[in-house]
Amino acid sequence: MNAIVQNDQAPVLQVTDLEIEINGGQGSFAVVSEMNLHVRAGETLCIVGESGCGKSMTALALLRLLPDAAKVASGKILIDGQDFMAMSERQVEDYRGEKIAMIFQEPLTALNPVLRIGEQIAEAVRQHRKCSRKEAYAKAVETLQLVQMPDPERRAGQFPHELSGGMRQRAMIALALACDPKIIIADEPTTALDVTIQAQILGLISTCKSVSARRKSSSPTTSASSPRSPIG
Amino acid sequence: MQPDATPLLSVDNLEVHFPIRAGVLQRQVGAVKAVDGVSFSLNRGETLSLVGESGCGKSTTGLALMGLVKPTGGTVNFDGQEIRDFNRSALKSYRRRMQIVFQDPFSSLNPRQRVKDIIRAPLDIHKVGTKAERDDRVAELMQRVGLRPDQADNFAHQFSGGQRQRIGIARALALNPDVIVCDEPVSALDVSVQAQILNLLSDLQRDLGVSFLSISHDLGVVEFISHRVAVMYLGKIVEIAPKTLIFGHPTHPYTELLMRSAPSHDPRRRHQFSATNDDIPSATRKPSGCPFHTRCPLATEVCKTVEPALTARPEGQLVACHHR
Amino acid sequence: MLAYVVRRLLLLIPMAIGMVVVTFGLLLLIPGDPAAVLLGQDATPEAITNLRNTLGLNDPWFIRLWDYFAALLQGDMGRSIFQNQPVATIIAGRLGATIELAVVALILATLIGLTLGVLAAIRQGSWIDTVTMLFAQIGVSMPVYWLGLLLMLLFAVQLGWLPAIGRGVPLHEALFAAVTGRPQVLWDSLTHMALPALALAANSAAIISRLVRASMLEVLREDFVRTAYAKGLRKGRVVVRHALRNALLPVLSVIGLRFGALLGGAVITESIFAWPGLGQLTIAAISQRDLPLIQGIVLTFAIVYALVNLVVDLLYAAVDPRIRLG
Amino acid sequence: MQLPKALRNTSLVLGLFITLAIIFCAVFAPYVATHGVEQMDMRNRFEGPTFEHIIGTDNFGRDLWSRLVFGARISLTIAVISVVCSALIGTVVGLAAGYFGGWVDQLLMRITDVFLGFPAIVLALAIVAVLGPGVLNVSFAIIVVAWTEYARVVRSTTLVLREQNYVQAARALGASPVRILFREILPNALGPIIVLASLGLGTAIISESALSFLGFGLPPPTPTWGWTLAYGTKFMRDAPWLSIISGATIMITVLGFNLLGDGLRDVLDPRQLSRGGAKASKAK
Repeated sequence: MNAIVQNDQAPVLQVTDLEIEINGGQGSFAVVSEMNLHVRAGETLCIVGESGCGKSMTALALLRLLPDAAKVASGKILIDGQDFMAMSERQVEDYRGEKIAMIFQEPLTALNPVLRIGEQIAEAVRQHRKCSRKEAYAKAVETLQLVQMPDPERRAGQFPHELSGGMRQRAMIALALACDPKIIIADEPTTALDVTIQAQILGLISTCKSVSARRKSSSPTTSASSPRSPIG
Repeated sequence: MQPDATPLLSVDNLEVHFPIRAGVLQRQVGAVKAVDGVSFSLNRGETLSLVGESGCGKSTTGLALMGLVKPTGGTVNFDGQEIRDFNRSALKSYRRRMQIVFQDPFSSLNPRQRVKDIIRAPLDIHKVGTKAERDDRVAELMQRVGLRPDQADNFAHQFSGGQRQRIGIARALALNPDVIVCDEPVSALDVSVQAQILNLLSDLQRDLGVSFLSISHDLGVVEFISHRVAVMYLGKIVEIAPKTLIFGHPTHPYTELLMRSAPSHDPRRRHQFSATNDDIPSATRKPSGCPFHTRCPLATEVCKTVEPALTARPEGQLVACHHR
Repeated sequence: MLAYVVRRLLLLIPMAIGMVVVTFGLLLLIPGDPAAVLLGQDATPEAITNLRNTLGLNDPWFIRLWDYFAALLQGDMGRSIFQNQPVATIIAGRLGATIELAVVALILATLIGLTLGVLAAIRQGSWIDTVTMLFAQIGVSMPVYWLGLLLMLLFAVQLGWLPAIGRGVPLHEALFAAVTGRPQVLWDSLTHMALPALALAANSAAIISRLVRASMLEVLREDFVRTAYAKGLRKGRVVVRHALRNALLPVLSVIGLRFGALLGGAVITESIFAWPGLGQLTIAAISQRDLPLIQGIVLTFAIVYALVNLVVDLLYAAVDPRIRLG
Repeated sequence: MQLPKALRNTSLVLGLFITLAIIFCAVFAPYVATHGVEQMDMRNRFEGPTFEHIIGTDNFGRDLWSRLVFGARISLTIAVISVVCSALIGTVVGLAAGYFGGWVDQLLMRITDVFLGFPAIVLALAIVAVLGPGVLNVSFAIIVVAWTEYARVVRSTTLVLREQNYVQAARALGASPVRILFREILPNALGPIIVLASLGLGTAIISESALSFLGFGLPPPTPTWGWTLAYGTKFMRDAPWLSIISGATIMITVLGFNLLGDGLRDVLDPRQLSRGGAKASKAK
């Protein structure tokens, strides 16, 4: 399937010789080393491996959101040709959500329990677009519609715990899509879901891909039944 | 090995309802029908898998059979003996012959106990043999499940997930039970380790003739270990059939959805059949009629009002559907 | 929601009955003849007989308990042995001052505790964190009476900035005076309030700051905070809007519990700073072994505390959408 | 392997150091003290720190250091008695309420609420007032209030532990409630109990000295810390060190137990409980 996409343009994401270290009790050790990858517009790349192999660490490093104990020891991350590792914290904040967004594994814990779904999405829109509160909220509802959230107006006004697992993951995807990012990282987007819902979410991710063009996804392998990825 | 045909365990119309209370006086205003009239039987040396998505009541069924959750209705017949009242004394002998292996190998072993004490506990509780005999039995069991006897003094946290699950299996085997309930025994493990544990389980079945009631949402695991499969949806069994039929010719629309949703490496097999509505009803607000009608592509008026009964089909499966 | 409030209020009834039984049980604990013990060694036999009659000691205990309940239902807490006034009247005259002190201390403790806790959490491991937690650790270990004495010694005796003892005009009246053009009245009330409130608040401020820090640190590690950063939000916004709101939830319930501790602490603070509240009255009543008064005070404290906790639980439900009362 | 890790915990080491020092003073009081408790020295009244009286004397010329050392005995005795008793009562109540649930839980927790509803010091004062002073009476007054804390914590720990699969496994094996409570649950609930007990020693010392400060503790001439502090306030202008030093002694002792409790909390790591659960939910 990948052959269908013509990949003659420059990669939107390029990672060279990435090394991630974790600072444990007895010195530091590398969880990821000599990682090289590139993703062109419209392409999906899957990172596969068993738990603890460094998939999630790589994903977090791409957003410069590694936990305190971990750090990028060496290597380069280029987003749209810009050196992401060299940017100031301010620039990184401008890139997050706008150029590179992420779908997290556990939608229940990844969404703020005390804020309404619509507010959480609108907040991302307002961060990157000059627009009023109202416009941002309208954009949020629109994005929820895009991810086929049933009854998006009503759902936007609800809290995460009021939604089912599948709907939460749709909200999570809407959150990632809200600012039309160039790259989307999906860290095991369906492991927390039931099989019938998994199928729908994976279907949705491939649909959204054709709608908004470009993303990247890492995929689950921890369960025997699901070594599959949305290779659109 | 071929399972024996006389049922060892038969479950008839098992119900587990949890009350929902509200108001000033906390009166019961409804019930969560976690298990709502489940019937099946299990033969000697057979593996029956209960499959379904989270919240369908498969785990509750297992817990109810173990007496860990009190059933609100139904009967259980174990080797000719009827268990109606699930109180402690009635369960005592039954519990020697029926054991459970839990999903989570981390929380199923007491972190403050040594492995030998964990495996010995069933022998101590039922006062089997002398102290020396119990020690010998522990060593034998550890060997049986592939643990080294010199690990007996270690604590659970010193083991990997797979090894912990072996400890849990050894504990379940200690009293030579006839039936072991396996509640998602491998879902918390990495793929490569899953295979080892599944192989261990089938070796044990071959050598000891033990029956397994396996509870799983992972169709790969189910296909590997089952003789028969029961598909559950919202507290009810919608289809029971031999494994080959379930995987080859799923009859109930829900079974079909489940099979089609299962990840596959073949892109052509995907999304031929899909339910659009992911607002899955819960056991608290169960739909009228056929519980699956809100998501079923075949649903008609009759499905909304009349609940289909589990009836036999010519190929040998039992299905609860008006249209198939 | 309404059903929940009603149920909670109904649950107060058995609790209040339990509390009455416990306070009443105090009388039964007294070894020997309570009347003789209460009046002390140089009491005349007539006085003892009189007291036996007023306390109804000649009846069996369950009849006395019943009588006590029956009277309580009519708002009658009995008469003080030594002050020759109804207990309810005496308490009513003092309750306001204590609640005022406890509320001001609670506000003070919450403000200090929140600020320090949040600062320490977002600068975890820095010198601010170390210093704050050191202060908190000392604050938790400091006996309120000792801190009160030190404060008095420093600010009243040595520096002479603040009055050592007594109370100004009640705060609500002082506020009224201030808006009608007499700000010095409010100033006077506040200077009297400063030392006792600070002494009383210190312990709670320390506890709250430690809790806020722990709670913040935990929330800052949550997935949704990472999501907020992944959206591109600025750090300040993530801390205030996403982390703090969630971190405050467990803190809220502790603030309710602290109110009980503050009421208790007020007993000691009031006796040091001669604050004319319920605490001072408690000490007096206990020194005189004025049992009906003691019973009344203990019961009053308990009821105020129970009501405060009800309010806190309702607030909690209002702030956390996940909690549905019913 | 665990020891060096524990010893790297500053709170624990410092707390252990302070509490051991104070326990040492209390146990070997006759040897640590430089003077008799009641030994008066009328020529050296209100003396500041000197070679003879290292932290000074009171209005009768009694040596403050020696009085504080003997005071430690009383404070620690009362603290230990009250903490052991309240921990025992609270643990039994908490285990029963948490494990059996239903009406047992309702009843026990309503009773706990009743005792928790009284401000601690007020109830303690009232009890001492009617019972009269004495080591056991003061301990009793502290226990009446303190046991509720253990009951609540042990109950909520038990509620979590009860759902752990290893407890379910024991039930599936047909283990009796007694075996489950004492073999499976209690060993895992000990961490929080030990932490609470350590913090409770500090609280008990504060409560005891508060009672003494208010004049309801052990009667003079018993050299309790609280009484020495209260008595010192009379001589605030001439000999402020009396109050300041006895107050500091109380604070440092309480600080020691608090540091010890916090350190133990870090080392015993109550989150150990949830670690398995967190892993399971992730893996699902």
